[in-house]
Amino acid sequence: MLRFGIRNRPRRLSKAMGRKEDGHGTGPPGRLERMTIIVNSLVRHERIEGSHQYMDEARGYTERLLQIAAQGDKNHEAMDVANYWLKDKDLIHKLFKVLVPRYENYTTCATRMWTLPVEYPGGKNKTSILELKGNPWPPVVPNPRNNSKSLINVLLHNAKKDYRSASKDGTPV
Amino acid sequence: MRLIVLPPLNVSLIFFFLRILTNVQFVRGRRRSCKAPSWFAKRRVEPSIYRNELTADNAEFVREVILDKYADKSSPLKEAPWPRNEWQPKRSMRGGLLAIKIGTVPQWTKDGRKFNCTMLQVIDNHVIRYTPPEVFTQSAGYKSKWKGAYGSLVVGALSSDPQLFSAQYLGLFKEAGVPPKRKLTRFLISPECAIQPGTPLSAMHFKVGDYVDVQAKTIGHGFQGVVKRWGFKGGPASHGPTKFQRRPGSIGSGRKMSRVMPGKKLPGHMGMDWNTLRGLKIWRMNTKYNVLYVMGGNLPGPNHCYVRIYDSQLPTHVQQRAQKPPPMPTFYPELDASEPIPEEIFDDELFEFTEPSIVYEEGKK
Amino acid sequence: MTNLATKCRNVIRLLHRHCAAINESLFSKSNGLHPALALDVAAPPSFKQQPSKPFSLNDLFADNIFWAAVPKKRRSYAKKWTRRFGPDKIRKFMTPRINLVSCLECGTWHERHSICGSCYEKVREETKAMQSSMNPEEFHYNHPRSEVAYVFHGEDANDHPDKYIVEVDKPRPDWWPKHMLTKGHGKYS
Amino acid sequence: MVVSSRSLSKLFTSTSRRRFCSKAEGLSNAEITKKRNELFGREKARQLALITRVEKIEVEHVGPPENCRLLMNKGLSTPFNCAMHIQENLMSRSVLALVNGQPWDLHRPLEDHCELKFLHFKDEDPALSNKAFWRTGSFLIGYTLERVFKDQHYVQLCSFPRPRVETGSFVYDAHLGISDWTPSQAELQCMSRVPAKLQFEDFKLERLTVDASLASKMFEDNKFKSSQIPFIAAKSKTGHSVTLYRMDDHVDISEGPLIASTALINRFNITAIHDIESEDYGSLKRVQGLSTPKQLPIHFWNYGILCERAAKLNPAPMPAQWNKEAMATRNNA
Amino acid sequence: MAALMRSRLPSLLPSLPLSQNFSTTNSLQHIIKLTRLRVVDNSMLGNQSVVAGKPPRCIHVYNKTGVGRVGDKVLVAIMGQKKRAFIVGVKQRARPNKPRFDSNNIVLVEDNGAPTGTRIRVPVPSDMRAMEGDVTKILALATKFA
Amino acid sequence: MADKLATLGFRSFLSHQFLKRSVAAVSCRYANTLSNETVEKHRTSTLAHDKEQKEEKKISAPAPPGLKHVHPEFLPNPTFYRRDRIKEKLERQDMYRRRAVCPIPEFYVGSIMAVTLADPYASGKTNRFVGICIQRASYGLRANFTLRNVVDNQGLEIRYDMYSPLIQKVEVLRLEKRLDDELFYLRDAPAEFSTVPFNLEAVSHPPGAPVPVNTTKVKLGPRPWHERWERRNLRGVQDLGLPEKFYEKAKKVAKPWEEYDLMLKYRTSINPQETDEVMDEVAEGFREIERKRRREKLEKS
Repeated sequence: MLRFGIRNRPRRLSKAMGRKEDGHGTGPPGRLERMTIIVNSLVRHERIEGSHQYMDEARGYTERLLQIAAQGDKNHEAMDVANYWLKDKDLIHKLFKVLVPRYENYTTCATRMWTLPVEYPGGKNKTSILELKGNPWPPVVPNPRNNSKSLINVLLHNAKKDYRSASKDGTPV
Repeated sequence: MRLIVLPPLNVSLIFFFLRILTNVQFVRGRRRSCKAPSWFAKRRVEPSIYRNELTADNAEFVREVILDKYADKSSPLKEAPWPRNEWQPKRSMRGGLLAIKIGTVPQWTKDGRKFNCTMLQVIDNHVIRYTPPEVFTQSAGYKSKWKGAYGSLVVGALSSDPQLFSAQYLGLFKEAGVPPKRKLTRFLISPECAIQPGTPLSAMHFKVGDYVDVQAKTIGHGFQGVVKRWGFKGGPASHGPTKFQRRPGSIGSGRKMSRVMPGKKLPGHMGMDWNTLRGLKIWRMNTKYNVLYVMGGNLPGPNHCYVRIYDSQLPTHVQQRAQKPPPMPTFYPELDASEPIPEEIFDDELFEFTEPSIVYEEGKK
Repeated sequence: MTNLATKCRNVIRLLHRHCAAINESLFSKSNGLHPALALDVAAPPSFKQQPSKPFSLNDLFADNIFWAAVPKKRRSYAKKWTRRFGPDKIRKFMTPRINLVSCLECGTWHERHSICGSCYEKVREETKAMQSSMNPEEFHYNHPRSEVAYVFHGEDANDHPDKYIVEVDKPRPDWWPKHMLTKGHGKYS
Repeated sequence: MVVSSRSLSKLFTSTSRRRFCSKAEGLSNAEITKKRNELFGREKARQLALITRVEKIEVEHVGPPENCRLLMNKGLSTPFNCAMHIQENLMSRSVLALVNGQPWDLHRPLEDHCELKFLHFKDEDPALSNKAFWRTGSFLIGYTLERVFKDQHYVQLCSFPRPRVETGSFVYDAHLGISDWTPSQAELQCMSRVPAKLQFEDFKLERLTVDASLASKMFEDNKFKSSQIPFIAAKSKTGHSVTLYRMDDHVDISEGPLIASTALINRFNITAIHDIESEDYGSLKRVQGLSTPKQLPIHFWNYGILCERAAKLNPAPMPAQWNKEAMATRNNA
Repeated sequence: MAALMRSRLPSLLPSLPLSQNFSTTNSLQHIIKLTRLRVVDNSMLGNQSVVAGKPPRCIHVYNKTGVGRVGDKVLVAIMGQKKRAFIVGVKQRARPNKPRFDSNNIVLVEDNGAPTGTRIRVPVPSDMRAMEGDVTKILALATKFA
Repeated sequence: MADKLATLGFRSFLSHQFLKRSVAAVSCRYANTLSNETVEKHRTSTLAHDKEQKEEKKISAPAPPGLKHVHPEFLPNPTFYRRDRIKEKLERQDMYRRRAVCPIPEFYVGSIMAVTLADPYASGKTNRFVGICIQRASYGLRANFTLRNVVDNQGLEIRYDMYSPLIQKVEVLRLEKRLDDELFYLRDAPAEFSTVPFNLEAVSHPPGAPVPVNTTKVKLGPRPWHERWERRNLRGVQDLGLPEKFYEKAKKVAKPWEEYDLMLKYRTSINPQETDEVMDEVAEGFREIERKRRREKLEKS
């Protein structure tokens, strides 16, 4: 079960990431080939940037790859899928020995996506960051702000205290 | 004691009379408007602007206040419940329900005939507002062809979180005291079928064996040519028809006409248009999940689309209804239900799966 | 048929008059330099590729210019600009961007749902620096088969048991959130 | 000692109440506001004229977008001017400034070399900004009361307690000069429209320290304030100065920092008017209000929840005549 | 008769592959003009067409749509003459509980509606028994009902 | 799931990214339509006056792992716009009721079966047909299976609705599997591969024993065929003996990559957790049927 919102239909991604001369196929097989390139680089670098469509599609494939790999490297199907999806064979060891134990008892999904800002003047397609959780890199948002002391949160917090105490001793709100 | 906060709010109550989903008004040819009329209350606000400001437990507290305010409110209004008038055959026109189409399923009759049933689930319907005919005739959206005979009953479905809606839209639900609804629709009703705002409606509004009309927006196919949109034959595929395979061909005759008649079938936007199927029989009903099994697998609209259901206006069914009056003006569980309501109610001609297989007697041909 | 013939004659006469002018302008006064000084690079690129064969009529007919639908009259600037930036197109340029927010750390503006670009720039550099501190042979071709721990200057390696240690010879940046350093750090990592 | 001072103040107030009412019969709030505004303007021009030679001071700016050093004019340039040199964003969103760690009005001239920091509502700990915003809320209730009522009602503002955001509302106690009147929802709604419109005008909140004599001259027709001024002056640093704030043409006494301009305000509601009984000043009206800044958008529904709470009587202490003991306790509180 | 029937389905290819008889597709899934049919009664004409390897072809369907279903009457060109016949089995995908045959079967009928043959050699759909009209005449010949 | 994410202050900054996509993107063709998640949210929302009560699932024991292959039609149709929890639950209730009255034994494609159907025109009002099952298709109450036989040298197929009330009895004469999921190539095969005698004796399959796999390899007749069988990589067919160009064209048309398209598989199948839930419920349903049948037997005796 994928624990993040996936689209109902796959994206066609017909715009070839690379041209036929560079050896990238076209059409559905070419699309899948491009996906393997992205999944491969994500497993190696654990944080990659690219156009939003490709990142989002590759995210689904990475999550499913991790779920299948969780069956262990003895399982023939898991090894076959990993062999297809990870062109660099040293990453297969990393997948089974590093990533699978890392996400063993995760309740959330194993990847996270951030949207990158639009460079001026805009018009280029949206880019985003796709990263595997638990990577050693510095966090994308170093110190997230805790807004519990902002004016409206303080007001609501005190309103809650009043509300709870009022409803506790039976006075109708 | 709820503070009306923004001055424009009560102004909106008076002028933006009600958010009305006008049912189909067929101007010549097929015409639809995807844009809501200007006098609709502005519905949505961008939730993320506000949600990011609140901390987790404050958001939790706000949800708690919403539930306390709206959860199982007995009677929101101080004045007594409205009187239940008698059903007048041929004159009374009742309100209807706003349901969701959840799928089609095959069923069989007792004599082995197979047919498709569409399942419509009625989720969380409330009456939002009743407007008597004299006031309704002055309001926006009134059509003179109704000759002032009908009042308007606004029914809402799917209560949701008020933080998603604008102040104007929330103002519409103040009178009924119900949580804001994701979807509103209006039914033309005769004055004696008026229902008090805030009354919950359920599938028991109809009875098994009744005939209903069902309205929904058809699946949109975008800009389509005449072959798909109107079923034209188009041109021959071979023998050298230069660029004439799917074209409409001639669109008008010469001298006397020398123009294109209005309503001429041409390529254009196809689908996403209100469509009505009339006289569908209700074969079966599940009262626990408020699901109606309606005859026919060809209801307009995709799965999970909104569907408006109201008593069938075909003359035969209007007469039939005269003999078997439906619950007037709707079904009140605490008053009308004599014994506990069974979970599944079947039509007597429908084959119940608990019965043994059908066996044809020797005698019958 | 006759007016077609006259039309062809006018076109041919027109072309003759012009091609003389075209040839003359290209060679003698190209962008104000004496032809000798007209460097190859200065010549318009489109001219450079065409082989210098003499102009002949059948080129004209070769790409059947007469059968293609071509504009009859020249479009005025007014019409062209109205189409491109006219009243119906103004919406595209003039709608104000209301979903912009200024970053609380560095004050640069970005869209509400995206992260702050300049803050992330620091993170990107730091990540690249950390990656380069690992020996590229291993990183790109023979990835270690265990978790990798990047130990910065002034940190000792043994609080990362059974991890592949990579020495980074510079202190950990100060903006690196503290709560991430302790054991079993938070789930924001 | 304590007993006697209270009896003294009761004597003082009972007599004064009768005397002031008669004298104030003829005057109306509008004229008094105009008079105070002129006096304030003249005093401000006078103080400006005192500065003949412009000296330079160094201002060390700390915080986003970058730390920098600015050369500004002593006594003339304000933190807002510094923001104008740094970033437009700072100008629009800053509420207060921190000058050497002390809260400082954004439009108050700098006196000496200092380290400058700008505060806004989304800081890590915006307590100072919240307090200033709440104090401005009370100040604006005073502004509203003096404008909203018909002329025959002579409103005399008394005082507002220290701003406490936890109570959920800011307060101004005043004598409205209307006998038995409990405002309906619609009336409160109309009263709220006056301050709510302020968000569209960019009125600066100017701060001015004036001599006690001028202050008492300004507030001579307000019996409460004129009785408080000597104590306020005594408490001040120089012993005889009173800090005033002007917004548009409304002038009022307040010592704490207020926010930079009214453009920062988003929603403003006068939520309730309660009758309160103060021993020194007799029966008054406690006017309560609620407001949220533009930088912190809040949905209309959640604002409604806060409004309902703000309508309850604010538990702030009743306004009391100052005397030595009260001032002592105030200082160390 | 059975000996003539080679072990597999009736061979639809004539002995000498003339161009107009050579067919590359299987017989169509439903019956329209020029569909090749198979005579399933023991009428002489039917047997001759099988021996000659010339399958009868439908040249007209007596219904509004021009697509023949079970129970429709068709005009068939068989052995150089025109004969009427009833369809008793179709390759088209059938409704549930209705049989679908591997070949389009017909039973030849005389002009007055009487069947030419005396027995139908293959099973016939049982819901044909509910049909009215002169189809009922040929049902008498049927031995097996699927 | 989106709400859960939206609670944390910092995470609410994140939630915006998920919120948009977690509500599955309903394309504009379906105006006026709700996504599956929104409908589920409203059904269980505490604001609704007819809030769906959460009945506790009384699952006494987990389902046997292979049940999914025995009763494939209980799994819902995986296409996203067909999915609806309530519709599937009500449909399954009907299926249990029907199976309580007319039990349908375990069978696979390739088993020899006999079906007795109520037929108003046949003598004795029933019509029994014996044949080999060549296809088992569709979901829920629409599930059907096709039996094929050759009678008097005439190939014959009948598609039965599994849950049609006209079916009196379904017997499995030979419980076995074949190497392929569908046996349509029998149409192009000689008749003896599809011929099943009507008076075949039923061979009862020992319960619990693995289902035998009939590994006969059918020798197809000459072309023209119904389909290009060389493109279907059938296992139960002998070498087709076609010229090389057929196989090259087949290779060109084949889609070997789809086997590794993980998301395509995810979207066209029901994910494991949900399959287990449904199968547990099915196992519970069958146990219920057993109990009811035993109770009836006790009453009768």
